[in-house]
Amino acid sequence: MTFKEVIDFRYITASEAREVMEEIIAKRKEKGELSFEARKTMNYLNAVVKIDSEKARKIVDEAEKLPFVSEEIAIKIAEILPEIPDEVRVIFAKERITLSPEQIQQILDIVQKYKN
Amino acid sequence: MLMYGRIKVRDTVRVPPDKLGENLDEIIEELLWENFEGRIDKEYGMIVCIESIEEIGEGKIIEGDGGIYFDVVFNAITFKPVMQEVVEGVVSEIVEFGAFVSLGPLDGLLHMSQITDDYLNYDEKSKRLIGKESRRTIEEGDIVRVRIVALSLREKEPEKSKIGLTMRQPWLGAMKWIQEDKEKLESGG
Amino acid sequence: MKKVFPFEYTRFEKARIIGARALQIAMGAPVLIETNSKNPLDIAKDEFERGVIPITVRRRRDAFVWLQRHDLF
Amino acid sequence: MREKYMEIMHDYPFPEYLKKSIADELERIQADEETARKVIERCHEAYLRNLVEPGEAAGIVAAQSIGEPGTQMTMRTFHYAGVAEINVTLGLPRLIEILDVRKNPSTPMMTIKLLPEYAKDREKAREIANRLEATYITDIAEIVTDLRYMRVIVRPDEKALERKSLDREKLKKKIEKSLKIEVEEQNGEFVIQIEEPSYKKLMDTFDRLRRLVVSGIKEIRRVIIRREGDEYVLYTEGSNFKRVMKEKGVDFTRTVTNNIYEIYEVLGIEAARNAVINEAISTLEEQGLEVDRRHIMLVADVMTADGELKQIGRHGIAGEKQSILARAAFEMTVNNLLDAAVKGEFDRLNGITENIIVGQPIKLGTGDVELRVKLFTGGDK
Repeated sequence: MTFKEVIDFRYITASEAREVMEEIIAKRKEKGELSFEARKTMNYLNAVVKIDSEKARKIVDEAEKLPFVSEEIAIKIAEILPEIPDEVRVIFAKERITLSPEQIQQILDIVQKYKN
Repeated sequence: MLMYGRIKVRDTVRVPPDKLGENLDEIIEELLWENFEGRIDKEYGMIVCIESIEEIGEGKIIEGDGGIYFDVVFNAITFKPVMQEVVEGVVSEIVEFGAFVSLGPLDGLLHMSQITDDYLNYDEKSKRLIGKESRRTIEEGDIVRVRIVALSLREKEPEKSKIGLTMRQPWLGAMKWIQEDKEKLESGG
Repeated sequence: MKKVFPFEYTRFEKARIIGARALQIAMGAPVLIETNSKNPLDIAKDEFERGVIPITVRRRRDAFVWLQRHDLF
Repeated sequence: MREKYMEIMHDYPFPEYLKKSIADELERIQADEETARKVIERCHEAYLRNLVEPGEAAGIVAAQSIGEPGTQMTMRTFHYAGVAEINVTLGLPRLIEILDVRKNPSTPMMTIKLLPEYAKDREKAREIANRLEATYITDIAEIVTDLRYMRVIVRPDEKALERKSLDREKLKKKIEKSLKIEVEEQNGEFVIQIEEPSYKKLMDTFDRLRRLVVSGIKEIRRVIIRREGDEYVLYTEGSNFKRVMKEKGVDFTRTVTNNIYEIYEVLGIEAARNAVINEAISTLEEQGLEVDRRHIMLVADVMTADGELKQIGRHGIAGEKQSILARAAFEMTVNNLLDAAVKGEFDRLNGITENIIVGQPIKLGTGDVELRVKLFTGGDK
């Protein structure tokens, strides 16, 4: 274990990560240089993130309410932003359960609601 | 299951005596950056960067060492790839045997055989991979949707960590290909 | 004199404080008093007499500490 | 005026004997309340300055303060300051006996004071002495085995009988009771007839007779009467605290023994603790060695801390240590380590010896100090 004690740990969406990273980098600009990993991650996030963090958080909260969606899957949905049923299936490929068309549609509707 | 996380941790930091003159908070922050950023933990993944310091405890001094040990509670952003996870990455480098894809702090390798069913050849000059029949191309900077198929996070030497990727699955691949397929689907449908 | 025993620093506490401070000075910590002595120990002693050393002691409890019986010997 | 002094000193942290001596002193100089307060306050300051600081290696200091004089002790064991005739083990062997809590020390001895009505009169003291002193058959009579008639003949000596104030009847009853055989009296001699003609039985009886205690307490081998001040005091070679205390005429409040284990059995742990202290102190002082009481008190406390009188060595205190390393370092290294290995013992490294062995700082003196840094911001001088 690299830490003495972990007090709290939560998964976050890439959008939220980007926002937090931006704050950190802003604060750190005068204080000192940024680590290589941090810079690389910032470039990546800027390239990959499609929506801002509130929308992402809304998608996650709403998706999470669905019984068959765990917090982690909800976050994945908020990042991949599936538009067609197959994309949803790709996300759930690893999970044990297979979704019914209606369930998939529910997810697509949530994404549609906040996407644009 | 996911890539990014936020962690709140308590650990100790040793402030060397020669740094005692400067402002304590600043020194401790710098030490945190040095000690923790880039490190990998088996359970929580890699620490990308320190977000903020919540608490600095009393400084302790132990026998035989002039340094002062502070208990510090701080927040940090973490990155943790997970097997079979679907993620979107940025092609950072095209090479003869495939492509390197940035997933954030670390890069994954997309081997030639894992890109498309089509036969690919490597265009040295323009640093591109071109599909023989499909004429589809991949170049540096493209965004791709991949699945993690191999993972070895090494706590001791973070740089030696390896991530294996694949795109040869339905609806994985470069975003631009996926877009084309979706349009075909709509028009065809 | 403080009413609770022990009052000022015990000689062990003094030794540790001055010792730790001297080690710090030897390892490059900034000196807190005007002096032209070059010997870390003397500087530390001087700092202690002037009461500027930022190191104090944390006692388990001010009163006498009753150890567990098997810690006795 | 004394109550006033005691009242002032009520909430001062002085031990009782200190309060008494201060009060005496104040009384002697007839101090009024105001000066008394000042004196007491000054005593308080002196008292606090002399308290042992936390972290002091009191145990080690005590051990050395007792050990070192031990090397200076000569082995003179022949005479006891009080009574010339009784020789008592002194010096190092005695000190070791005390700390090893030997159930039967080499020279047990008692100092018996008598009740007022007996203490003044030599004759009464004599009488008690006889009642205490163990007298064997051989002391007062001659025993002969007669092989021809398979008999044992006991010829009491009149003068001895009278000296021990014993009468023939009591002697006869005593022999019968202990041998459970009929005894006839023939012209002043006792005859014990053995029925079956076995020499072994004859010799057996002879031996038992010889060991038979006719009067007095078995352990009390010899009693010496001495006049001290205005009263007679009995000194005994050998000790049986329980029975002697019950004897008529003995003032049990002032009777002592040097057998500490007996004191523990009869008077309990606190008495035993004081016995250890007094015996150790006197042993040292006899050799002209002066050791501060507190060192001995610490050792006595450790020996009696949990209600039992435990010896210092490996069957007692040293053996009870939590730490296996410390026990192994003390004695029987290999056995200790083997046992620990078999049992899979853990060593929490709480004590001193083990931390020295593993080379870690020890929780004593400067090792017991926890330093903290007061946060100072920026490099302001």
